[in-house]
Amino acid sequence: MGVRLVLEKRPERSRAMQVASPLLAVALTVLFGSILFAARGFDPLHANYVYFIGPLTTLWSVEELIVKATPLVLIGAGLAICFRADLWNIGAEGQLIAGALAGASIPILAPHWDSALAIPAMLLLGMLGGMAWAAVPALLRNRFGANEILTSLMLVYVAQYLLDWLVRGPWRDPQGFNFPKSIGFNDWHLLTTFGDGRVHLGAVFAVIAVIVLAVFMSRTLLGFEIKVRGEAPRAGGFGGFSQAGTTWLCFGISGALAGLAGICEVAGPVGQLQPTISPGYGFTAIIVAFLGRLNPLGALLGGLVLAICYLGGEAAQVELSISEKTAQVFQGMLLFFILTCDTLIRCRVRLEWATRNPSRQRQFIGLEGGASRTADAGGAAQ
Amino acid sequence: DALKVGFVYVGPIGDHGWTYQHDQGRLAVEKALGKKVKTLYIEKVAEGPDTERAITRLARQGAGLIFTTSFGFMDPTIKVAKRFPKVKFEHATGYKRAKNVATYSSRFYEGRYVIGQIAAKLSKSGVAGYIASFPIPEVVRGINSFMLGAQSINPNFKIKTVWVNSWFDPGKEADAAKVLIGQGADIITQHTDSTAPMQIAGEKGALAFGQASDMIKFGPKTQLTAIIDDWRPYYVQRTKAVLDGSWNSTDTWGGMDTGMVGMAPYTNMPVDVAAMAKATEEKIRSGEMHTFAGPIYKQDGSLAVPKGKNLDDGTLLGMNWYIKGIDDKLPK
Amino acid sequence: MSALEAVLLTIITASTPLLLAAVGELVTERSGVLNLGVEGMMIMGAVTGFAAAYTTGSAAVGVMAAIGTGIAMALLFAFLTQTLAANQMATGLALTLFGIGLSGLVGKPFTGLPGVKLGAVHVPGLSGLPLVGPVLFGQDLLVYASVAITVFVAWMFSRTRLGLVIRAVGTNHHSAHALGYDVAAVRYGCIAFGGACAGLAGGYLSLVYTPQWIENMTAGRGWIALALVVFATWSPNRVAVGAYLFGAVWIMGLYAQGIGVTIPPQFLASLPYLVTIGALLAISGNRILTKVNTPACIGQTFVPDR
Amino acid sequence: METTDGDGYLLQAEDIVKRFGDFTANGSVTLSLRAGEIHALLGENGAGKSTLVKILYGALQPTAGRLRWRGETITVPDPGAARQLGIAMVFQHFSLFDALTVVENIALAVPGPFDLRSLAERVERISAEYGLPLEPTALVADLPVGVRQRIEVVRCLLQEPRLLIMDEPTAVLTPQEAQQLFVTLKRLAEEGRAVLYISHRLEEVRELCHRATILRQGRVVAEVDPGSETAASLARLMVGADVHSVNAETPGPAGPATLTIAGLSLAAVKPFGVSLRDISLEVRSGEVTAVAGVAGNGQAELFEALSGERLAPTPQSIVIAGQPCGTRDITERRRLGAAFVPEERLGHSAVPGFRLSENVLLTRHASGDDLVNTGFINGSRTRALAARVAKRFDVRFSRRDQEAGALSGGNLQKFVVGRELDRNPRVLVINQPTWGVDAGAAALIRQALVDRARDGAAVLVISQDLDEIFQIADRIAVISRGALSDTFPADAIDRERVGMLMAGALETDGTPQQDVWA
Ligand SMILES: Nc1ncnc2c1ncn2[C@@H]1O[C@H](COP(=O)(O)OP(=O)(O)OP(=O)(O)O)[C@@H](O)[C@H]1O
Ligand SMILES: Nc1ncnc2c1ncn2[C@@H]1O[C@H](COP(=O)(O)OP(=O)(O)OP(=O)(O)O)[C@@H](O)[C@H]1O
Ligand SMILES: [Mg+2]
Ligand SMILES: [Mg+2]
Repeated sequence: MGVRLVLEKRPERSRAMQVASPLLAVALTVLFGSILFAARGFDPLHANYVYFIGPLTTLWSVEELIVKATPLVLIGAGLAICFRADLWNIGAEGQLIAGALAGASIPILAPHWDSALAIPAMLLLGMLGGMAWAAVPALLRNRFGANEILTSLMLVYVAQYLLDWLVRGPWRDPQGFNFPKSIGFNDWHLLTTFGDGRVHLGAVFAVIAVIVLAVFMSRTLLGFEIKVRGEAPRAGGFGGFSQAGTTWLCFGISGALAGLAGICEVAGPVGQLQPTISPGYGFTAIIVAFLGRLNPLGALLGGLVLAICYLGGEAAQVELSISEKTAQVFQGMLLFFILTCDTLIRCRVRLEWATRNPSRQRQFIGLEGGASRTADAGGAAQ
Repeated sequence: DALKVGFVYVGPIGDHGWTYQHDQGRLAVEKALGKKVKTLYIEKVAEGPDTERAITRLARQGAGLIFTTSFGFMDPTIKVAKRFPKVKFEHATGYKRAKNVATYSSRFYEGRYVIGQIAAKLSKSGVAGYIASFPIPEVVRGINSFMLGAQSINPNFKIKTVWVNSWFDPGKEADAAKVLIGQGADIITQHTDSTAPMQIAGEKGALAFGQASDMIKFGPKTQLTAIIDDWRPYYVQRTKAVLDGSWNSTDTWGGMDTGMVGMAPYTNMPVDVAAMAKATEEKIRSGEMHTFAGPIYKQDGSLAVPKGKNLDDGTLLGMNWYIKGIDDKLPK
Repeated sequence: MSALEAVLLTIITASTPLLLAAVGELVTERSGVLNLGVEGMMIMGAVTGFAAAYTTGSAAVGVMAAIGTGIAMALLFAFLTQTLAANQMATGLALTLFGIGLSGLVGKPFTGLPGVKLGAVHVPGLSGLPLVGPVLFGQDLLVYASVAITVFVAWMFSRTRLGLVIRAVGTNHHSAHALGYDVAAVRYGCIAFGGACAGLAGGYLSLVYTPQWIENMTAGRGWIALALVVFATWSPNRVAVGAYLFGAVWIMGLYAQGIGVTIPPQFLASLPYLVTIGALLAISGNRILTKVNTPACIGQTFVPDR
Repeated sequence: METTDGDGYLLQAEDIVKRFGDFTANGSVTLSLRAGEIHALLGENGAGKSTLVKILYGALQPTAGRLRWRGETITVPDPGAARQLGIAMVFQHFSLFDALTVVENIALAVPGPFDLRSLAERVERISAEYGLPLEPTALVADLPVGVRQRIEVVRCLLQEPRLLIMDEPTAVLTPQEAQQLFVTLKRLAEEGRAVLYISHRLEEVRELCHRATILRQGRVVAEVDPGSETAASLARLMVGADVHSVNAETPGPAGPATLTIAGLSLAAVKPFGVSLRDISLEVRSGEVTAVAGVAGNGQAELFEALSGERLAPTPQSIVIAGQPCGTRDITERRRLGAAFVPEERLGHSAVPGFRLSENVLLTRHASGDDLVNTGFINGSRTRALAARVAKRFDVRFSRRDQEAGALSGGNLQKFVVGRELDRNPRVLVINQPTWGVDAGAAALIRQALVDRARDGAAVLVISQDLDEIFQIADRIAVISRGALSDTFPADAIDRERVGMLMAGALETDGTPQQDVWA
């Protein structure tokens, strides 16, 4: 009668599917995207070109792609590690802001400190700021067992209001006619850029972070510890690894990278503090981490794919007048397809043509006693 | 061929407030200049790392004139302008200019004086509720202007202010309106963009003033008038200037006299009140009257401007104090 | 209208969407499923509720549409997590992102239009009473619905076989499966119920709270609803208490300003979130409260042997 | 006895085949049950017994084959349908809900209107009638294992089943509790109900069962009258060969106590855990010391305290090789030469999704094998070590360096035991060494434990399997409700006494307690 989907656990994860599943997910997204475009009256080929290929065709857009991908990759790589440990830090946006605030304290409070140490100090403070913000959910989890998803998320709002208060209050540019922004950073407080575009030092950090984390996760005992925690926490304790320790470590790493992304944004493309400094990078990076299959190297690719989605979305707005919301829908869809395809790694999926069981019709032989009295109640609650 | 005119919006076009009004300006340009122009726009551009790219994208698409319509776009506009010296830029509400960057803003506070008078005339409780966004000079100026208008009718008039810390958060604006009405205000005015307070006021039987655009649809029995940001004349004029080569970098702070600040029809009020409001509006437009004419005392009693003088533009731009008669403290 | 009455009325409106979404999520979580997509389901409920009411002119149709959309979104989640055994956390997050994006797309033509408001229902004779009248007997239908749903859920868990089965599935899916209960089916049902409630909560925003459609109008309420469930340690009665407390904190920030308290507005605005964190701490630290109702299987995927 | 159609059989399973992926758990099994008989289903671990009965109960669907109920062909789509037919089942791994009360647990399996109050009355009546008293409003989590078993049985009785399936019901019972169960089962058979009984305890099968069907690797190899067989002949039928016996020759004089527990008390941390109460024990080198006890009496807690997964309040309460280390963590204890093997293989002693070489790292990263160098993992060394362990302990797998989760239970257990024995530890603590492991592998593991002791290590075996304990232990102590009895030499105590101690029916020194349940 009906067709139904049946999952069968594989004895081992399929290695082929580990590679194939993200590709399949992207392919499915493009396919569904095309349908969406066609439904709204656009030539799907052209729309897909504008969306996915266009951003790769000029030097400028490639540079912008890198600028856009930089924070996504930095944060995504850190989140990948957290998620690997089964720790759900979804407050990277707040950690980004905290990092930006901590790092920006130097150019704002000591604008005249022109030294080769200024930038390193800012970067360091940025990482510490992000770390500190991430340490709160880690502490609350270790100490009180509070759910880190919710605490880290609530702290995003708090960070946003803190930033808002600072740029409208104490850190407001005194010459800025009371407008909500800090002073513009001096040249010596801005990150080096490459060429005449906006690609900045942060891109280098992102690549370094990805490589270091990839080695860290695959080659070191600490990385091993993190993976064990995610796979089998009890085994981690048996191995002698401390749960609380891993929590600190993972939140520390992801917080530091989010903070680094934050300070790189304000000391890079933004150049000052203002009420909004990130268009939700901390949240988008969650998709990046998943798209990269929770692998730091994957996050690099994931970040680029999402950056393309963004830039493509913007280009589509100008060239085709397609709403900017489309990009967001694409992201959600992409994540759905990734999760769907990930099932293929753990399970075989079969379609089963279910033939109905005769006994489903409850044609039971007359039984005396308790069973027949209440012929349908056993399954009634199902 | 046609001049491409680009617009960078901070919100969605459909916000029915700030961005909506700017887009009306864009449509007016298309209508007035027809085939001579082609407009491009990007909406919901976040103030931050994305701004510069969005502006650049329009410049690279060949726009000859670009309006960047939010204060937060200021520095990116200056940066992009440096890279595209041939393109003309117009930045709204900012203060940084360059050879190819002009600035423009409008004196919304003039309208606030008028509605202050109306409020004082119509309020039975003598208390107006003021839903404010952020304690920045523009908003503080509006509150003071409103109060000056009200005091010109009723020296004992009171306002209660609630800061919602957002330009656009309908839920919170609605809550704020309810709270203010609950605390005795029977007229609501807002310096936020959503139509929620208008709806709430209507429900609760209070009166309200629209903001940024005519909100009569949301309060046919509620709206007294609305202060309208009207960018159409300015946008058409500046586009024409680029077309005929007369464009140069200017700083425009236009009030009622330039048509940048308009008042929606006076509704839901007795004719004498409407007549009074019209008269005031006319006086401000003609320059016969300045809304910040001395003597004006600060909240602490010190004299801000003596009789016979008007408050200068510099002080207005940086205004961070309340006038006497406002009981609340300005949050710092 | 007295000041107290005004405050109470405001608190009730602010709390109702939280209560609706939280009580739905509570049922979902009791069955052992953590759906982080509440915000996404809510916002989709808001937009379709508005759109349907605007197009048809009937708020009732809007309410139906909001519920339907919430269910549809929830079923998408259920399909991924139950049928395809995808990770629940990630799927929930995806649902939220997707919902926020899609709602913007769907709602585009409806921004800036005046909506249809679901009117208040006055209980004849009673709504005229001072204070209690308007507060208890002059509310809109959805306020009553939220209370009714909460009472129903509490009753279901304590008195019915269905409630028992849901709890059983949530505490031990292996045993439930061994006894012949269709774990996936029970969870599909609970997820759908959660979706219906979240959709309704969204509809409340766009049909009652501020009858218009605005992007992101849920403004994080879905997440607060999630926190409320933890805060309430999965007890429907405590969810109600939590929702009203939270609504009170939310409103008090504004109210304090109106009576002349000057605290930086940013601080007041972040207060609800800080309070949430505090509440989570207070509850998580209390092992006795958490022990009894915590669905032991929460968040775990279950693929039965066949 | 009532009449039944179809050759007088109540239930017939014909040519049942069940495949999991490409693995065949049941290859054409045929089994017939008569009303009024107690029928044993025998076979070594993994023979397919549970799989078969789950099919009869509708919890699994057969790949092929037919079921007849009183001669009529039927399908059993789900356990609800089985219950309506009159089939009830007690699962090998309980199907109870910790957070629910006794009566709620029962209500979930009993059809009819939902009325907990009247059901509670029925529960009280029926349970008393069969000598299995239950307090309906108690929370299952708070009950000892024996009582939980009762709940399962009473839940079945309330369904008034025609056929009762019991999958290893006595594995977690004391000998005395088991005897009580047999009385109940015999009574049920006399009432004309059929019982399908799975057990590894061949003596009890001989005593209780009328017939026995023997499975080997998913196929029926014999159907016998157990009363006329010996335990050895039954075992031979099950395994297909003679089972090696463990050689545990009497040791030489025992060495000093290398592991000492002194006055260890620990409050339960988990909501439904057991508290340890003033436990003292000496484990001497050269000997195997066993802690017997019914599961859930504090074994897991004792193991965690010994391994250092949970720290004791004072250093002195656990002394390893002369070093007080009650407050040292597991890694430090390993460095002192101690090794540990917990009960649960998947997720505790091994990470299912990790390869064997990675699993080697789990416990060996700090044991001086140079697997880790300044924080970096030496991949070739871990792989070599994994291969060595696999070779020494005859671990069989289908792919090199397979994921642990893909190994069969017995092979994985050989691997995790081997991983620790490979270090030649001075102290070895092992919890349920052969739980769910087939006879061959069990013999190998037990022998390895004895050999390690004879080589001078102090070996502590925590086990609920009395056969195993009497096979390998030199000394025996019994844990009950978190308290440990005195230690007895293995030849100075018999099963009966151990059983009484397990039930908590004796004071720890072996004298009967006044009021057992007071
Ligand atoms: N869901 C499953 N997927 C794959 N293999 C399975 C599954 N269930 C059981 N098996 C395998 O089928 C075989 C038979 O298992 P079963 O549980 O029936 O054994 P058993 O005879 O009951 O053993 P024991 O005495 O240990 O209880 C085992 O090898 C087991 O690993
Ligand atoms: N719900 C019940 N139904 C039937 N018998 C029960 C029930 N609860 C307890 N008993 C009987 O009482 C005995 C003691 O149970 P209980 O768990 O209360 O012990 P306890 O109070 O923890 O012991 P102690 O306090 O001495 O450590 C059980 O072994 C069981 O035989
Ligand atoms: Mg079995
Ligand atoms: Mg007791």
